[in-house]
Amino acid sequence: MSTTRKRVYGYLAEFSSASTLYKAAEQIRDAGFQKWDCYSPYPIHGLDGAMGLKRSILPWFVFCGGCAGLATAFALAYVTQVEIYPTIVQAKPANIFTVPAFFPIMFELTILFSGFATLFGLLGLIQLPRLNHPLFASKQFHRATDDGFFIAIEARDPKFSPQGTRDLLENIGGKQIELVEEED
Amino acid sequence: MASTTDSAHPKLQSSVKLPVLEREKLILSGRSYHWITERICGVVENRQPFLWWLLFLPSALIAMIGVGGGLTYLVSTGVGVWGMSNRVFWGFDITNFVFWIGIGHAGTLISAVLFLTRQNWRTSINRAAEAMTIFAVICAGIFPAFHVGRVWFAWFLAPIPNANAIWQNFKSPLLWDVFAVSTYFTISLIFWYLGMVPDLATIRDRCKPGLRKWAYGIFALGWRGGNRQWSHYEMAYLLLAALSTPLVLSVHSVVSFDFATSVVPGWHTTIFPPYFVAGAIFGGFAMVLTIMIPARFIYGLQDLITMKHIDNMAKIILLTGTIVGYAYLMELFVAFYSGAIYEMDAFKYRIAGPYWWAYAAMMSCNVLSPQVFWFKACRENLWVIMIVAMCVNVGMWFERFVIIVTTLARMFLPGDWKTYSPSAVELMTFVGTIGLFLALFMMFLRFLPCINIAEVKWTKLESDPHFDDIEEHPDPGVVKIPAYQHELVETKS
Amino acid sequence: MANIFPRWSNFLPLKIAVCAGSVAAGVALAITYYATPKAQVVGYQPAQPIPFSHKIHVDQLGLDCRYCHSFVDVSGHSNVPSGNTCWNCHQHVQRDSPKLAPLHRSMNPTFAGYDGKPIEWVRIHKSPDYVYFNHSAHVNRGISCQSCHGDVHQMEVVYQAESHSMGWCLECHRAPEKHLRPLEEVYNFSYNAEDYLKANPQDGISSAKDLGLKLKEQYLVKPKETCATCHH
Amino acid sequence: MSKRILNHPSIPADETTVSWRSQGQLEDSASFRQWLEREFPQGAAEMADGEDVETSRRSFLKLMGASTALAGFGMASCRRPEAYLVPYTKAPEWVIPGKATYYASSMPRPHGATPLVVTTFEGRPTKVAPNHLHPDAGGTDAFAQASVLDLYSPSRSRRVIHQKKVTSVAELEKAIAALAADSSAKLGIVYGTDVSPTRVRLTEELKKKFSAAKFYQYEALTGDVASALPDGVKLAANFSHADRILALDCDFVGDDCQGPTAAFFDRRKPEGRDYTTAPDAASMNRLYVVEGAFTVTGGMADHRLRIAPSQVAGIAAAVAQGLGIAISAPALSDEKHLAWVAALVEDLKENAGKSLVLAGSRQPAAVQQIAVAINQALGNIGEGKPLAALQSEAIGLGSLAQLRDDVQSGAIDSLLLLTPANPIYDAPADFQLSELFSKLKLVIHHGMRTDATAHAATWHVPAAHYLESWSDARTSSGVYTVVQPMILPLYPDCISEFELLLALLATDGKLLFGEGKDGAASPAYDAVRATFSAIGGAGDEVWKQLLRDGFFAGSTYAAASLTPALGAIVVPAAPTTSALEVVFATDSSVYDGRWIDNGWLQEAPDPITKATWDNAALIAPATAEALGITQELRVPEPKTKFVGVEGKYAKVGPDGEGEHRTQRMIEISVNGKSLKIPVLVSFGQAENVIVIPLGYGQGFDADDELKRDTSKSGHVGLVGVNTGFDAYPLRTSASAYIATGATVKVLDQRYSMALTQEHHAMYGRALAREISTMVDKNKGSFEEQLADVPKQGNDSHAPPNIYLYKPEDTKGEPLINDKLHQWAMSIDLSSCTGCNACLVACQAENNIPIVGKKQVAAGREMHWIRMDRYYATQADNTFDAGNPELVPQPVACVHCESAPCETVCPVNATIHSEDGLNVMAYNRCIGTRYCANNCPYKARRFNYFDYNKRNPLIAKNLYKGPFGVKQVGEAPHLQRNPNVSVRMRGVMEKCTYCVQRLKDAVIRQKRGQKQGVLESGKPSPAFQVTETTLRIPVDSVKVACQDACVAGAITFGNLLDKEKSAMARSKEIARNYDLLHYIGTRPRTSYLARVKNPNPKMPDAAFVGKATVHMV
Repeated sequence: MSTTRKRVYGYLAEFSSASTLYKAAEQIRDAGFQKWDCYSPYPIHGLDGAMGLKRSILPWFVFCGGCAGLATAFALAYVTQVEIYPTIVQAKPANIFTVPAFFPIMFELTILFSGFATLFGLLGLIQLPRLNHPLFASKQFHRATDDGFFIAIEARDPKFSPQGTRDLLENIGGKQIELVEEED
Repeated sequence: MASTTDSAHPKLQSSVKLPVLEREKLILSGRSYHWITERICGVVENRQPFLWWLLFLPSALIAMIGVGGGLTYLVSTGVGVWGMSNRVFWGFDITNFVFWIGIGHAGTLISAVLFLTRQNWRTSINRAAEAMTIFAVICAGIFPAFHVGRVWFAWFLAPIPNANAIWQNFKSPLLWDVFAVSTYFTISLIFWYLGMVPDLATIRDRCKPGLRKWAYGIFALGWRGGNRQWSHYEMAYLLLAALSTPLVLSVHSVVSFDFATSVVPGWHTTIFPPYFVAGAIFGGFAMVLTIMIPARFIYGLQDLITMKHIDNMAKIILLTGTIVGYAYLMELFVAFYSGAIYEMDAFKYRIAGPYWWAYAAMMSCNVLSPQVFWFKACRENLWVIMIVAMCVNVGMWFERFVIIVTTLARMFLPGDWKTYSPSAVELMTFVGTIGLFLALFMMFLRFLPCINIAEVKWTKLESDPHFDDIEEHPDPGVVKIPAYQHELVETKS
Repeated sequence: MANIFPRWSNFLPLKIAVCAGSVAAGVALAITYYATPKAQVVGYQPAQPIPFSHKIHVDQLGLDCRYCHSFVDVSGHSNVPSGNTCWNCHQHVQRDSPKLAPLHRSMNPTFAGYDGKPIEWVRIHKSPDYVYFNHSAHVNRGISCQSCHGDVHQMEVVYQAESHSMGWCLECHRAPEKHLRPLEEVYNFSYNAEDYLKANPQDGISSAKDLGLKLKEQYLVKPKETCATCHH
Repeated sequence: MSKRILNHPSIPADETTVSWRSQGQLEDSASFRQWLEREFPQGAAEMADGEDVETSRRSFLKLMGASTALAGFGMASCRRPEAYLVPYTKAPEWVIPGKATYYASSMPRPHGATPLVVTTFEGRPTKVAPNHLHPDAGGTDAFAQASVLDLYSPSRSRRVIHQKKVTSVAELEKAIAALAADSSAKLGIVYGTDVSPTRVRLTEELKKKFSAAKFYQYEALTGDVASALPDGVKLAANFSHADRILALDCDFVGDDCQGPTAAFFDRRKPEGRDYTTAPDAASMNRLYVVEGAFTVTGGMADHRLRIAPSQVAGIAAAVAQGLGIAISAPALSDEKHLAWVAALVEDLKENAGKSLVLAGSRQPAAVQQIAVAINQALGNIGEGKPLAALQSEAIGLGSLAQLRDDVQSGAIDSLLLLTPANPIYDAPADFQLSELFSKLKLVIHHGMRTDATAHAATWHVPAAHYLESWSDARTSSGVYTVVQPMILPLYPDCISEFELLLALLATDGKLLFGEGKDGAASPAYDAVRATFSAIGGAGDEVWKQLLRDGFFAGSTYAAASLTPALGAIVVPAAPTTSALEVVFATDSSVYDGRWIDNGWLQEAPDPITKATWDNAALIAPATAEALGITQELRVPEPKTKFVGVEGKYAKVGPDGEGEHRTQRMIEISVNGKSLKIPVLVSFGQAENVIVIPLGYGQGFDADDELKRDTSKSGHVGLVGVNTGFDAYPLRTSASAYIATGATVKVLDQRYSMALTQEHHAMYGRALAREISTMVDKNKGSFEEQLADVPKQGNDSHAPPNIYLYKPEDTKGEPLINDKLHQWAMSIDLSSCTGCNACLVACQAENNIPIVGKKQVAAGREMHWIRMDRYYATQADNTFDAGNPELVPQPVACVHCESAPCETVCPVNATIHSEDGLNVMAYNRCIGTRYCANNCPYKARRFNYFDYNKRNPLIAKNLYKGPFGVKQVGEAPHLQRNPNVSVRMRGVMEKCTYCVQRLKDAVIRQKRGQKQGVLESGKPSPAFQVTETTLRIPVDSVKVACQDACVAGAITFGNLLDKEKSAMARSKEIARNYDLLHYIGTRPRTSYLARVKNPNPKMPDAAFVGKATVHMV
């Protein structure tokens, strides 16, 4: 494929169903590929294992976000209400004993910051938004969000070879194997 | 996510044959993935039925007049254009706020709580329910935001460092409310939007190039449906569900604190948080039914939103309605048990005082009407369900009216007693928010996938990667169980 | 299907985020700058009908503040001098200075343009009308004019020296010792705590800070921070 | 606005219009511009310097600087426009910019002047307060408090009118000069019934100059007293000597003043005026009241007999007979009345010389005579006795009947009306005064309003307000008091009474008024000074003393002797449903109609009915039912231990509630006339009696709810138009106060009314607590009842109030920590009558807006004090079940230490101060109204509209938002207290304990430090300031409501003064209790239970003082 001027993204192969995709994924995993992915219109259970993916680290992001929220809320409430400008409100204390009154806000900000951590953590992990992608140039790839099941192996993968990879995909049941090129 | 990694430890496992229940079909008629895509995207892509216009245009008009006009008049002239007085300082405003925020709760409940409890039947209704949450919170937010006397100073509520070196009162339930409702709105929006990204990608991929494709493309963020994305995405969705669940409980609890932390007889009661949450779920499900039943017909989604869904929701309404009824009675009991004359009178006047009709409406709509759902025939009759749902909507509105208005109109000192009645502007604004809600919902149906396409596909039996894998599962009754359970299982068998 | 978005659009979100961040910061700065109440704008220095120099009158001639602002220690309001206060001296001193034409118009019946109307001085320090500030409560308790109005004795043309925001007020109400002076020194614009201590040694007091704390103690100064102190 | 003027039937708009209803018109008028120009830039220059300080200092002074802003509430963040500081050119003496100046003056009243201290800011009078130096000092009632608003009233007359056309003063001067030149003029002059020594002196001079002149006095509702007593003789009660008081239809603490009442109230407190002694029932006086409808006096009564006013004569005669006075009268037939009178007579006999019998001024002369006879028989009259008969100098004045005769006989052909009354409107119908006027060649009306009489007169002369004029007056006991102007007349054409009289006396008839040339004083000044030099002696010293103190010490009327002529008493037949009795009463808001254009008074709720902006026919519940007016008989009576009353479930009554309230209209026919008027059911009123307060219905315009005749719309201003119903046409001179034989037709029509209180019972809650000095069969002796006060009602089982969290800061110090001042208040229900004086005083002090009838009906009135009034009857009241007890209870913010409002405010706009105030920062408030919802006392008020910027009196104006008509002109803003923020819409407000006064006092006290340093002779750092230096003197600051209260019912002070302060002492006595103590708010304002002092021998004694004692 070195004859084309365009850079190669990789191979895209279609599979007939979730179960064929699943089995194909196991084989590609076992073949030791790293830069590849399965595409399906819905999340397929167990495919993570079949692809050899680790558990998402997102919960740690969220945990940190939550802690930040809790700390922010506590600091915001305590510092302003007790340290900076204590006001006398219904004979309530202006010291550490007043903290129970801040619990609702501490809770809410914990959730809010966790939510943002989830959103932005996710976008970071899945590297979205990315509006342009070589796969979108594929004529069949649009079915990945409808009823198509695909596997794409990237040319960046050290194990990638133009012919060997194509054969592998054919062997494990891939149909309509397509070479996807990157756009300029 | 199934336990495929368990195969690493074969010694710890053995097989045992258990009777299995057949997995229930949530999608009828064996519809294909493509059919699902076609059907749901069709709602967005096809010309809208006449009925859509018939609903949308009047709703939008009402929203413009009621909310747009009503609020412009309110802000330019003063809160006095509403019916409140120096006795009853809250009326329709906070009644409507609590009503709408309650409606929102069912959406979160369906999407988050049912997700966590693996109630797969939620998939075909959760998107619409979440949209309902968003729109209900928008409608709700209008009231507390604009009921204040000087809305242009509402930013005083935000903890912004300022030259006056003055801060908010973090002990105020109202400030808690500000935080709770804004958090609720934000989290619900994130949840809703994240859930929609794969479906937006579906629509994007079906669109002809052009503005629409471009717009959906932007909002789909370049979603490709790769499993490396799905993997994180599923985790994010789970986390958001886990965050939303306590959040939804907290929001209505905090709303109830507005009342429960006061000294006002009839408000000052510890039962309020659970009572409000149950009421919110109750009212919310009624609203979901009110909207989904007609939508199901209009767009022919009977195979996706099945009688099973409706039956489940009817049962939830029965359950929560009964909880609410229990709360009403407990409230009365506590008041009369207290021996405090102000408490006793507050409830006496609720039942038989100037607003007895509101109390009667609340009781009959909320406690009595759902009792028909004990009967399967009623749960199967869409007309009955629709009527009960409407009753509950009305009843839950009256519940808030009863709590707020009847209490304030007859407080501690008889010298200040005066009844409240809403002004035309107030009524108009309330009707306007109903219009706004419907218009937004219509817009949602028009432009966004009203059912979670990806999740619905996922509930099909053949979506399981092992569905047609006889080798893997020679016998569907055989499951692998961990070794530490062997003993127990063996002794049993 | 082809890519609908060009390749460069992949970096767009990041760029937008950076831009939005900068714009937001800019807006915040702009709001802070432009929406700050003008009562708090330091440096406001309008031209006055008569170019009255505090520097000449206070610093060179040694007039006491209360010669002109005569009610500052008895009233909440510190008055600007009435026309006859100026006229007392200026009917004799610098009588023919063209700068004093507005005073003649107001006070001198023999002046050609006499109309008897008061001089309209341009107001510099203005607290909002919901703020109640009482001068006498401060100057009689050891807070100098200088603390709020700055070095007026050095000003050829008066300008606003301090922000007069609520936060600024609170700073002093929370720590009045930084500004407290012996009562005798309230109107003394060249007051310096160290010099004062040299001239009037106090037991166990060596620094300006200690003097402030001692005065706070002696004068029982406990400034309030609640709303009704200034808003009623 | 112009709409109203176009509706005027006969007179074209603009310059020829006779009244100024609109400020728009006013602002454009040349005279107003002239006034502005004169008063603002030049006023200061016109100041006289030196000699005549008294006159010059009161010239209207330019406001200096804008810190004492007239303008409303602004937004902080607006860009600053260039502002100017405008100093005086020549500083006026005594005026310190930013500080209030106080002058002693007085307000002339028909029953004797009210001594006042007037607060002025840079020359603007803003507030009146009682002159406590004065021997007749008491408080100031609502009328006196509201009088300052009349000065700035937008509907005030300000131009001379001739033949219904506005004309110049020069024209008037010509007319006066012509009159003055003719010494044989057949001139009649009608005065008011107040006594002014200068007026008497000028009258003598007029008599000399005008040989044919005749003099009269007339006010509409001053009663028949004058005809019963010798010419110029007045009765003045001295309540400090009165142990037993019998009021025969006499509202002596209300509108029917019989002498200074402060001493009466002192003796309603068992612990003495300032709570200095142990509670002693014997020190209390005892009040018996015989009356038809509840008055504030009746509410105070220990024993109240409800009876038709026409029947009072019978009771009076029976009392007289019981005391051995020979009098022929029909015997009482009612057993209960007999028993009541018998026990009363015994009590009076036992207290001979220490008792007092007062006859209401509306009672016929015969009853007045009986009262005098009884007082004489008991030895109550004389020096050191409860009653004094005094000879005033105002003698030889004719009555209205004589005026009629003189006009008809041609004895006079010109009339000068100087009376504050409005005779065309308020004279009895049979005088046919407008016809009489047409017989005169000249009628000059002098008044502050272009009322009906102004329209009927040839000339209308705009009168100067009493705060703008020099005069003098006598108080009820005859103390000479001065009336001095605070300000030149706001409008240059306004002329005072004496200036007119002096013009007539002047040889050239020259009318001199206002500020003369070169700041010369008004001729009235010289006239008053001349009068005074005859009374107090010549010389500047006494004169200055008079001006400073406001009165001349030691000057009283001479004693007079009385010989009552007792004829046979004829008691009319008792009224029945077919021949009802109509009683024409003064009104608590408009008196006889003269205050109809005063917004504060119009909006102040009637102390009894709680109606605002309107009058109504008051009818007892049973009578109303018998007449078929209401189907539902509502009784304010606890039916069970727990639940009240009116309706067990506190339902909306048959007339509706709030903005939906409408009253049934009836048509009353009496004296051949009829009147359509709405009905208010009035508890405790005698059966078959209709009471109609007078003074309303003076003019209507197109916005009138009942679409009444608009021809008189010019007779009233924007405040008074469309208010109430005019019952004056029903009166004849023979039945001026009580008419019998009336019939009622119930109409199928309803009229909306605005009541501030619509539920009248306590519903089983011990709110306004009451005990009795008599032994109660359940609660025991007086002492036991006292001890039981804090445990009445729900408080009998209130749990102890324990902090869960202590109000402490991080160092464990208490948060409410001011060691100098801790403010608190107590309100003594034992002397509170519910008269509204505090309410209006508060309105004047704190810039509280009026909101108009519609808003009041909707429950949006802004008064910081809500005057609650509760009725309570005993289920077992066998004497008279229809005669409930009445207990008033003023409720304002009680400044809870544990205030529920504070915690709920999200923006910290309401918090607690270190000195114990619940403070409200208006400029921080965003208006969530949560605080007000959480206030158990409902003491907070929300600005639903921009009441200060949009005129609430124009129909629907508030609802027009930015398109609405702006608030009335400049003038009303001049009344504002510069130390109190004017609130904008959307913010909450409430009682502040007059924090501006507290701050002023505290800051003033701080100046003592400098004094201390100077005295010590040490350098200031060596001077130790102590708490005594900085703490204000005990009880030296008075809040506005406290200051106004004649009854001394409100005490305010510093808790840290401990027993030195009357307030702190009052908190220690047994009958002190916290309102709603049960909910643990720990209020700083506490209440003292009302003590009733019944006579155990009276048949109704067991039912007195029982309003709350049986509540558990």
